[in-house]
Amino acid sequence: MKGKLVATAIAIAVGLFILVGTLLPFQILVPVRLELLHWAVIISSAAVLVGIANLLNVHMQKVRRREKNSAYSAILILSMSLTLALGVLFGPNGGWMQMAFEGIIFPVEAALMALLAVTLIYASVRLLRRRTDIMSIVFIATAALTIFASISLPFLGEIPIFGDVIHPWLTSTLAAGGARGLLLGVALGALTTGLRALFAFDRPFGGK
Amino acid sequence: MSDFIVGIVGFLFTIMILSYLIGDNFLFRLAVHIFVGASAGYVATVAIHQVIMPYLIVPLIQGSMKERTLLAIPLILFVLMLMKISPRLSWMGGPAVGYLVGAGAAVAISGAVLGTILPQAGAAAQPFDWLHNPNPLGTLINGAIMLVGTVTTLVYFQFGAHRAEDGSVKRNALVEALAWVGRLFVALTLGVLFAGVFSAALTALIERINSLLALFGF
Amino acid sequence: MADILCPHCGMPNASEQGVCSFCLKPLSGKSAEVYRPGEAPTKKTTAELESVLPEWLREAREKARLADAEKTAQETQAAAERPAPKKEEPPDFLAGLASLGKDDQDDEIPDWMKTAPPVSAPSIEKEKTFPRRQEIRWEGDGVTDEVGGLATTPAASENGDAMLPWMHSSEASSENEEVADWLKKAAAQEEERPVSPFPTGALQPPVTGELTDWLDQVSSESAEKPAAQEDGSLNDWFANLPRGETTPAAEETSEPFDGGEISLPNWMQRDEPAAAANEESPALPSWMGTFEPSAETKDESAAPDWMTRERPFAEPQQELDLPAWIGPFGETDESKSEASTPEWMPHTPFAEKEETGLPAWMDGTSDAKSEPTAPDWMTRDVPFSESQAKDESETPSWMGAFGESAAQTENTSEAAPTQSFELDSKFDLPSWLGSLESTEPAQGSIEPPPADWPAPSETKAAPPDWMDVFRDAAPAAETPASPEVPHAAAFVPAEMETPQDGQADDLFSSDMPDWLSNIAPSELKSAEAKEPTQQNIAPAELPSWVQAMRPVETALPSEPALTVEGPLEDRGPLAGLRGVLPLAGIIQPGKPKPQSIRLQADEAQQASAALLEQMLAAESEARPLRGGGAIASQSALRWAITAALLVIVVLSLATRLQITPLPTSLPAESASILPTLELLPEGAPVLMIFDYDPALAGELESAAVPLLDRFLASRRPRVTVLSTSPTGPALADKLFAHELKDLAYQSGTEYLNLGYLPGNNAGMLYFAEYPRKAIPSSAWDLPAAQDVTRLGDFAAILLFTDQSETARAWIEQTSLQRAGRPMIVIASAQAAPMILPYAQSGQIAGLAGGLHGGAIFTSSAAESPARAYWDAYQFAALFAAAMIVLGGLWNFFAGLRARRQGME
Amino acid sequence: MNQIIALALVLFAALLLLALSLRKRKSPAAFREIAAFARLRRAAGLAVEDGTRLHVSIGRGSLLSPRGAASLSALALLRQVGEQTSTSDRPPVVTSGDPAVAALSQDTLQAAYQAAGVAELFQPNSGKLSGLTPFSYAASAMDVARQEYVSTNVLVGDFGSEVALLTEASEREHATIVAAAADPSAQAVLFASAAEPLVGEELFAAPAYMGADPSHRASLQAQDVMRWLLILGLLVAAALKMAGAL
Repeated sequence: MKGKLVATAIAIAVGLFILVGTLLPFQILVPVRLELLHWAVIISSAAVLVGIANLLNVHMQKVRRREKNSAYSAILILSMSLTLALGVLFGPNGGWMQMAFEGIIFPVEAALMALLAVTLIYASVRLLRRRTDIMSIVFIATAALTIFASISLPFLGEIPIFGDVIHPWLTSTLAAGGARGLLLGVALGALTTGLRALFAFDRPFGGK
Repeated sequence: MSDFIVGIVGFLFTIMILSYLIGDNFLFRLAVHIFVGASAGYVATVAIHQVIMPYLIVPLIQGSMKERTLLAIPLILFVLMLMKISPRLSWMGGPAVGYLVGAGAAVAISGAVLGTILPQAGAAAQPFDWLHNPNPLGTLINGAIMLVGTVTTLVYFQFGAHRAEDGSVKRNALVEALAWVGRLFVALTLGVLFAGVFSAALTALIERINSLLALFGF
Repeated sequence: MADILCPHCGMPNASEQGVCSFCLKPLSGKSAEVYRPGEAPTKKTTAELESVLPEWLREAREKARLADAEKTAQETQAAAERPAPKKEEPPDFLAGLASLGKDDQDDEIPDWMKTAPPVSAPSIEKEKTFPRRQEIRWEGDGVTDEVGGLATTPAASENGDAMLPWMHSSEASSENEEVADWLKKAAAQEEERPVSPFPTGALQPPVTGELTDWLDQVSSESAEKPAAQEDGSLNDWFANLPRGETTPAAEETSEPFDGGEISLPNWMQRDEPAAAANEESPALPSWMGTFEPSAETKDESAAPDWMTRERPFAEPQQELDLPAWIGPFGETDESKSEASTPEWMPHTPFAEKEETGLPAWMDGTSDAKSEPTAPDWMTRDVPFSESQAKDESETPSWMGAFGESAAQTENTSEAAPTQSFELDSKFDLPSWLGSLESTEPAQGSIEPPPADWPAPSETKAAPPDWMDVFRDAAPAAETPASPEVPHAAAFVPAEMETPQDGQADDLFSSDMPDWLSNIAPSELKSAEAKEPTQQNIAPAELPSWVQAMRPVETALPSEPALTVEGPLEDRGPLAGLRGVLPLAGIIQPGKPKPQSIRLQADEAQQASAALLEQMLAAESEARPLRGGGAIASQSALRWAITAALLVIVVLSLATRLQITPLPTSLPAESASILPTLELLPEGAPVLMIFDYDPALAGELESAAVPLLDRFLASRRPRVTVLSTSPTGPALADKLFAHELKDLAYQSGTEYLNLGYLPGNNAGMLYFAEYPRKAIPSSAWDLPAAQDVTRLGDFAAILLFTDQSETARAWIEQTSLQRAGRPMIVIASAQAAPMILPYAQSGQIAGLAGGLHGGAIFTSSAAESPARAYWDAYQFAALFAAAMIVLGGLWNFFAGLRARRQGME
Repeated sequence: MNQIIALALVLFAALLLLALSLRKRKSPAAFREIAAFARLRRAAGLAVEDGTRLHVSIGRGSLLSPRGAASLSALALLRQVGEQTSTSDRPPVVTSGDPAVAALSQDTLQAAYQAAGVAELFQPNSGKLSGLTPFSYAASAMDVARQEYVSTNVLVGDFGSEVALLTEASEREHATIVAAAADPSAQAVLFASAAEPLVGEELFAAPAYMGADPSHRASLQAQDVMRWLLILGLLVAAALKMAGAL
């Protein structure tokens, strides 16, 4: 319980220091704020190690319990250990890490993104089966129009009016207005959420 | 030679991942698990070599007395955070996590106000500066449309409502009317964004297939 | 907005949806209902659960069916005078119940009614019965009979106003001629009926706890349960039983039941010859013999009260939103001639059970008499009673009342359904079976007077509202009997929730309907009424749920099967059953306390009970496979899209198709990019931030390469690279090593990769303030960045990002420290629209987004990724747009059609 | 100048939040109905009733970025959902893509279990880091979504377009999806692929809709007040700009 109180006190103190350092236009506060943030970076690097341990623990447990698909977990542990060992030994710029990056990480991530091309078409095709409200209809119409207006036809190039009038107007006027509204709304939400955490109304580190 | 090996490995992993289009299968799962492990190892390596070493270890060893003293606090918090590895000692990590939450809250607040609210509010008014605009009418009309979009989108998210006599929760008529317009702007914006995401995904697909074909000399 | 659950896949859907978002089936479908809290349970066709039965249970059911087939043939012979059984699977009396569920126009009544005496039943019998019954005092002063009250209600009804409402509803059916035939036959059999050797004191309330008490004793020989405890507990509840005459014979006959030799209820002694004989005997239930008295009452109250139980339920149903299975009762209540069993009756598990004759477990208990090891479902009672305290703590609030009364009476508390629920949960049964079992007590409990609860447990209970009907209608002395009426009725639908034999086993073990306890004594007194079916019916063949459906009057002389050994219960709840109370002998009859059978459950409790019952019922439902057809079509659609997309892209790339011209018009936000970069001094230090994931590298590279090709070639700036993404630095190296290798940038002198900048926004800000501190590295002293000490020293900042948030952070955090240096953003198409406002507000000098953004900087002659991808992209995008429009329209109309169908 | 205005805004919001949190109301404030939250409440209840699992994925938003606000909101939601489903036969499993957030998810779950009085049921590994890069996180979380008995996937927090992988996996498993993201592109993807998507700032309203904590409700009210102030500010700024006074 005391641990929670200490954590809460630290959270409030650090948050206020950094916030005041950001919002008050006093140069003297800048280094303090930066130092506090610098410490936060160091702590979050420890969190990476904790995360690695957690990942290892979760999959080790699967292997130990011989859970369903635990073979995959064993493979994950193997690949992680190997990459980590090579990385620690040769550094992230070492040849082995370059190979791991260009041979595994890059192609897999790119291929996962490529999957979305099909997934998104499928999702948009089925959207009106799920919901047929005005928002969905406008959404689908806009998405199709934006894609269509952005393409060039063989030998003809951009589609007249669509390419040079509708598409820019759609993206830089209509969508920009809504996008700004979304950004402002999210910012308001972030502001109140941050304040809740700052006043320890929310204590994700436990307690309450 | 290593490029060739990397190309072959990349080719295999690409095929394994794209096999998900047919259906969930063991090749996909295998590739994903190897990838998750490799990326975790890679990120951990980067964290060790480019954060922990230069930010903590090296200054502690080579830094001045002042630097070392200053690093005592993050060092303690660093160690406390590491306690979270053990479920038994996890509670000791509270202060470190609390520090991150406090810093995160401050960053979120300042980011929201300084990074979005103020700049975007200013940007919303920009088009109305017709005096310094070559095409004042067009800019004013577009600015007005954007302002309407921004305002109605904000209204759309209005949460507060009043409870009617029949127990239903309603917003007042004006808010509802504005919200209806805002809903159209939100849908329209999301539609444009969706097209953008699809465009990115399609480019990624083309790039992947191109890399596969390149291996066969196409 | 309220959600509705898809009847096919059980997934929640918005209420206005007509079609399930998941399985695309109409949401209003009636099939494959899965109960969820808040939904009223409806008719269940439990046959569908056959597939999910464990093998042993399926076999047992199969065997039972075969046995039943033979039995039915014999029955039809034996009961020759009776009308031929209906075509429905259930045996005649159940079929009769079922037939009542039909439209009231066809004046069908159950077989047992058809075989009841006509309106003009022998008046002698009537006089024999009524006066005697009216003597009976429920409140326990002297000779008491719970059914007395019930039996007198017709008398009361003679003067009109006192006639119970439910009595009206069944007059029509009672006038059926066939009833008389049946009774004549029943009367013919009476002589053979023996006098029960059972003492009054041997009576036990037919509830789990009680029934299991002696089972406990059965197992106690192995478990060594102190008999004294048994006695005590039995005496306790017995004290609450209606008092009846005690005959010396009773004590005598009770002796054999002391000690080890415990005779199981006759319906469990199937391995014995007698039992075997019973099996052979026609399935005309013994309780049909009781129709004589029922016939007597018929001319006033005509229909047996179980048919009229709807009335008490109909009202709570309207007020309390009782589960739908009560609906039929409520409905039948409204039209008199509708005194019918709800239509679900033929489909209930009981119908199935009737087919099987005896549940599977009975085979297992065949030797239960000779050895104390009882089947699982019995032995559970031991841990069950032990775990009572715990169980009580887990008893739902709505059961609190019962919990309390249970505390008062030890053995009755053992009968509390909650505990039997707990008990069930203790056993490692198949999940569906476990859940089924667990439903049982709840089912019992949801009924205003739970069928499987003993009268003693209800001693201090306040009556639910619906009982007022009786309070108003019947004289005080008779009131105790009246509320009994719903008990069995409640029991039926409660049982109905159990679609499996395995489940029925527990019902058997625990749910002896307590209406029996209130009506039995009077049946003793009408000895002749016990005669009719003694040879035809093996009580062992009467599952408890069937007993539950027995009409109160008809139950009186129901059970006895003379061919079965063991003492015959001659009064009390089990009157007519033979050898069901092995502990009878060790119990001394005591003066029964006056007991009220009022149920201590208010509306809220009943509503909670109904809710729980529905929740448990949902678990007992076999989950239908989620719309297989829909799933297949979804996969087909995926494959079709995949195939088309791959064909388009592969063909375009393989043929190096370049028939689509590159865009010529430059968007406003991109127009100023090249002019800005061209203004930079040659060899100036430039900061390039690679904040994108490898996933979007293809797009970002195709967008960046054309621009960088031009810019780097013309101004040859010194490039410093960093990234807030751990993989960013590697992506930058890859870009310069492969796509930009023609520019031959020299590492160290022209190109410096500072690597990873941790801390996100904090790191950005730190870097903006103190670049060299933020990324401490000796590389800063290399020619590429030796003259850079602050952010403003960079001539320009190029940000490559796939996230609008990252762009926003860089824009915001570096706005002051940039000192007016231009920032240009090359973004993914997914982030560009969100970054556009910053370009419009002038916070950034230019924005280029996605492949299109790269293509606008590509000269048609140049060999760049943008050019290579351009045609494939155009064709694929065209296909996508067409798919979205056509597919969207198709689904829109298909959705509307499905919704219309759903409404119809 | 900007800093002063920002400070004033933050102070005003802070005081408003405090005042509204401490204010005693006769009846709790009423908020418009949001279908996704009704579905989430129902899904949480059903998960307990039919013994299925709830997969809560709280995104990859680093606490040291503005996206951290989405993670904080997701953690607040996790607290509510965790408390409601902690007694399920199959307790909820939480995945995240940021190590610090993963550590917080464990603390939050533990607190939720304690609040529900079943602290002994808490398993530290039920809050797991599934990957350290966005796509490795999504790919690994897909595996959890595919897991047996996961009836509902709650995807609330900071996601990118990779969230489409999660919705795809959920749909293939016919699991319910309740999703909210801070990133607009992810919102667009979710709008198309989730049955009940949450848009824009609705993500930050999740804790208030899922629980009865006055501070959460107060923050929604404060958000509304700030919203109208902002709208007023936008209109005034536009008017002043037109008048050439700004």
